[in-house]
Amino acid sequence: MDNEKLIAEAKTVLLRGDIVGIIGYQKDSQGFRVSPLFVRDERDIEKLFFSPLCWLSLVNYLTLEKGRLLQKGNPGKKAKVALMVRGCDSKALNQIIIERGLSRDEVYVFGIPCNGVIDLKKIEKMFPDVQGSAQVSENNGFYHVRCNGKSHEVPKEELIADSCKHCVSPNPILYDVLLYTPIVVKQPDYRDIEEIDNMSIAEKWEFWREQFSMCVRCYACRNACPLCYCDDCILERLSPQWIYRSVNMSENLIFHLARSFHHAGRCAGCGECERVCPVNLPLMLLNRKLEKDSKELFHYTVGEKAEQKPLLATFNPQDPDDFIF
Amino acid sequence: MLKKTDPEIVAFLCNWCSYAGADLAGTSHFHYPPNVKVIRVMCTGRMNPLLTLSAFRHGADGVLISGCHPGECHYMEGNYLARRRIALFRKLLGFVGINPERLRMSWVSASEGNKFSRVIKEMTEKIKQLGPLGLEEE
Amino acid sequence: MNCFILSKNNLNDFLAALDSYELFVPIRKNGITVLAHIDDPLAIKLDLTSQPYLVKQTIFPQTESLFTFDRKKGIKAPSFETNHKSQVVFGIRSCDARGFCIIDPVFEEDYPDPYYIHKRKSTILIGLQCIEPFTNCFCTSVGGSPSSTEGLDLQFTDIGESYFVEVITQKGEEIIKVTAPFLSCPDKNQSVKKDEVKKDAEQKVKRKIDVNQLSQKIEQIFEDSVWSDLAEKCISCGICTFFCPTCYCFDIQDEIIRGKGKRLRTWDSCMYSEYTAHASGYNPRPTRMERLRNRIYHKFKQNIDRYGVSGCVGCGRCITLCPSNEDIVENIETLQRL
Amino acid sequence: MMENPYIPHQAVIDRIKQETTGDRAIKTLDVKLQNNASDKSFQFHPGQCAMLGILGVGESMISIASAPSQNDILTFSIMKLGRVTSEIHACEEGDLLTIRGPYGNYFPLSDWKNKNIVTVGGGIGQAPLRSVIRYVLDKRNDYGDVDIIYGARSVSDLCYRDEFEKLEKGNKVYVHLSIDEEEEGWKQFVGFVPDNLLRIKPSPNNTIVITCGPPIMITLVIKKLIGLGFQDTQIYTTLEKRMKCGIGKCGRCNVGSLYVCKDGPVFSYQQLKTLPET
Repeated sequence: MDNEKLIAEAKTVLLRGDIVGIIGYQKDSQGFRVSPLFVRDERDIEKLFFSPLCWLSLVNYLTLEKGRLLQKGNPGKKAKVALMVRGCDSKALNQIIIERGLSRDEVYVFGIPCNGVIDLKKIEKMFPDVQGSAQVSENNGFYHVRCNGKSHEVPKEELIADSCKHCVSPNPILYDVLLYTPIVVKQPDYRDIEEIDNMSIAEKWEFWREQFSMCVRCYACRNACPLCYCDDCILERLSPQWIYRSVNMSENLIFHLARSFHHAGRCAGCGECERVCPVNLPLMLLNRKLEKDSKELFHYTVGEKAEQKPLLATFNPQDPDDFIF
Repeated sequence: MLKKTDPEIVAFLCNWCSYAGADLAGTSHFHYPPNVKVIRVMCTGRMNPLLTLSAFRHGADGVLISGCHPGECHYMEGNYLARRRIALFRKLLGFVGINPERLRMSWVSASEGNKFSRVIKEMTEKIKQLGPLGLEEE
Repeated sequence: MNCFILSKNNLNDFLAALDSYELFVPIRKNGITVLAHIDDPLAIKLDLTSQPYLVKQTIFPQTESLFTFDRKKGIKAPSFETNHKSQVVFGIRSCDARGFCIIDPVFEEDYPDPYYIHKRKSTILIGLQCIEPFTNCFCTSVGGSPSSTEGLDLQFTDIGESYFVEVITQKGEEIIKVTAPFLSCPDKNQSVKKDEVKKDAEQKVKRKIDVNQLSQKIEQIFEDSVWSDLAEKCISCGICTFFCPTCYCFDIQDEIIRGKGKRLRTWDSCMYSEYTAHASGYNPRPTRMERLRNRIYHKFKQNIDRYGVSGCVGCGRCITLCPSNEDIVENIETLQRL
Repeated sequence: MMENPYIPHQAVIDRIKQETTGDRAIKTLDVKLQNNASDKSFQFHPGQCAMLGILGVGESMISIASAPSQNDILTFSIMKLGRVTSEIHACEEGDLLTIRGPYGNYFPLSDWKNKNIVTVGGGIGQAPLRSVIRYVLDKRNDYGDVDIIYGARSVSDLCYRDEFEKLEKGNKVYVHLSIDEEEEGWKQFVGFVPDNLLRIKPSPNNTIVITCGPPIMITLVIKKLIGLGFQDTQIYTTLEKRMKCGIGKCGRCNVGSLYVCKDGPVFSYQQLKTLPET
């Protein structure tokens, strides 16, 4: 993907006058790392870029600190922020708009069809000692990696982030300008979920026990999630206190069940929770389980339509009732 | 007195139907096992999954959520919303290895004292089979 | 200093001989290296290639009961006098051992903290010389080194077929006594080899920060707008603090499950807004800017003012694990440029 | 064996007085240490604080509002705000609290002998000042005039009203109360505390001013005092932060490199000026 169109569009947008800044990606000076970039004037525009290394969602930054970014530098005026949005991000953004967390006219969206991004942990393991900045591009199922003055061709499935393997929405569902060409959509694949569904109750318990016993409750999964934008998280409240602060299997289990259930019918599938987890918990399994069952039980798919009532704020008189006495 | 091995069930009953149904069960002397602790809520529609999880964490082996029959909710549709939420939440519980049978729902009207006692009996039997959940341990 | 040689083939036997101690060793789990409390060293696959995470857990547990209580019967304080087994923590890196030395004075001064001090005293730390420092390591800039033995009781260095074992403290001697059958005396070559490995490792630490006059700098630019820029990426999670060997901040909360009450302390993070929020709703550090600034201030100014030493050991974990790429090395560079 | 600083004493609530009502009601509690805590273990000075708590709920750092001479009774004025203070408000006389302390530094009252003392308080901030005033009255001959400047939002938000009336009788104690907005029957000053201070214009001559209240009030009071000719060393305040351990370990109450729980809460303006984030 070339960045020329992105930079040209960014320049146009910045000239409009109603946009306080652009949130985009920039390549770090070290290795494969990519950081969010906050462009406020022309000086930084050339740093904007997109590549398969852009493995973080920027939607989060719209709602951090009650959307400070939106107010910044433009007090009192109705401000707009422009941001780069991949397919999954657009679903998250759409959901926030549906929930009235943001208004559509507060954002200007650079839509980016995305073929999946690279898992930083995987690529850093494959190329551990990179000096300076490394580049990656994608071509025909291979990643073309340039680092330490050498080029490497790596099959895509070796490096792609796990959450992207299941992606069914590579193309943005809302945007103001679409950069790059749309991508052919895959069929959903829930084999990973079915594998766990097929375990016995005891096996599932053992599997998750192992996982949750590792959690240190750093709350990165929550903070990185674009849809966790409450000012005051119910899981941290002291009165009433739903979850104790102590870190043990039971509290961790409850934390993760409550967290994932709050995203039932909302989760955009971006995989941020899993990406940021320092102890590598497979958190997307929980989210995808809910996604799969929402489809099966209620024929509900997040982001299917732009205006859609939230899953758990609606019902159908024919909803399943096999668990009711 | 409950023995330590007896299952404990927390029943969240809606104010308008099931709580009255439970009351009727009591005044009509319909017997049901003493394993249930009743918590009255205004409507099953207010049942946040955190209430269920809290009950489990504090030692419940099973949770029953009981409200008005479909179409009879005092708030029109609270029980429908609860049903959808609980249906999905049970799937999540099962997925992490908590038997979904530990979370059940029932429709019990104010006149169904008999049904309430039957529900508690059945639920207690089932939970007895499943054994303790053990989430009050660390 | 006493030195020994332990053949790699004998490592598991060496560990098995420590059965009178609670033993913690590095294992691989979920793609990361963590310390596991094990009973049978012969049945465990050690992971000695990577720096273990969360080493501070062994002495400063994430969740620790201060006392138990019963609302009717009152408080039951723990006893530190009982014959608890001492613990051995094997395979940690210099940065983590040094981390304990940096937080020691916090728990020792004024009101000595019996929980920490007791565990610290009864823990023997066996280090494993860092051979391949990680991309984000910068220990040599903050007074440390991959070969530092500060805080360690024994230091192991991989010299090929065997480990070169240096005895650092009296506590280390204790271990030597029970493991003597597996140890032999080093020859000249082995000693030379060990020195080479150490020197080599020190040179492999690539990243550097300039701490010269840093604490004065931080004070001077405390009100500068640069902090807002630095904090812009931060998502306010607790990773940098939880995985930091010298972050010790904690919360105290009461928990009651089925009538059994505990007053617990748990790790807390200055990156959470709730950390400083008053009950009145007022918060002296309401945004990420104040919180990030406080974290850097604590490490590079407050710790020096209070204890005369930088509060950062340069392990680089906060950089490696940060979800949004906050990079303390880059941040310090930016500050120093002002 | 080293002492365990986290183990609290138990104390019984001896008397409860409702000072103010409403959302942020204030109650003044007299608590009596239980027998196992001897008087010796709780020697304190005005300005110090204690960790009050309820088992199963938690702890909260509260200023001691009584004078050290008051033997085995400690007084605390507590505003109902968070989880712990709400639970304390729900307590009745005879209920048990946990208590740790005393913590922090204190007003250097022995250095202030023969000086005039002015206290400037707002709302619940009067609590530590009450301790100072009582201490000074206990040693009445050691100190000069005492001016008490105190204000709250409304008449019903004023603490210790009955006490002020008694204090004023002779003794060279002068009380200047204020409320923020006009109310029927209120004959004293209407306006904010810093404005009342300007009206009274205490003389900087041989005088120490102690101020405590909301952060914004403290800032303005100090500004006005400087305007009146007070030196930085004549102005003292006490700071408030969220606290958990009270003993300088849990990390959260730092201002600059100092901990408010241990190195504070009392700071002279001279010190305060050098600290960031204040």
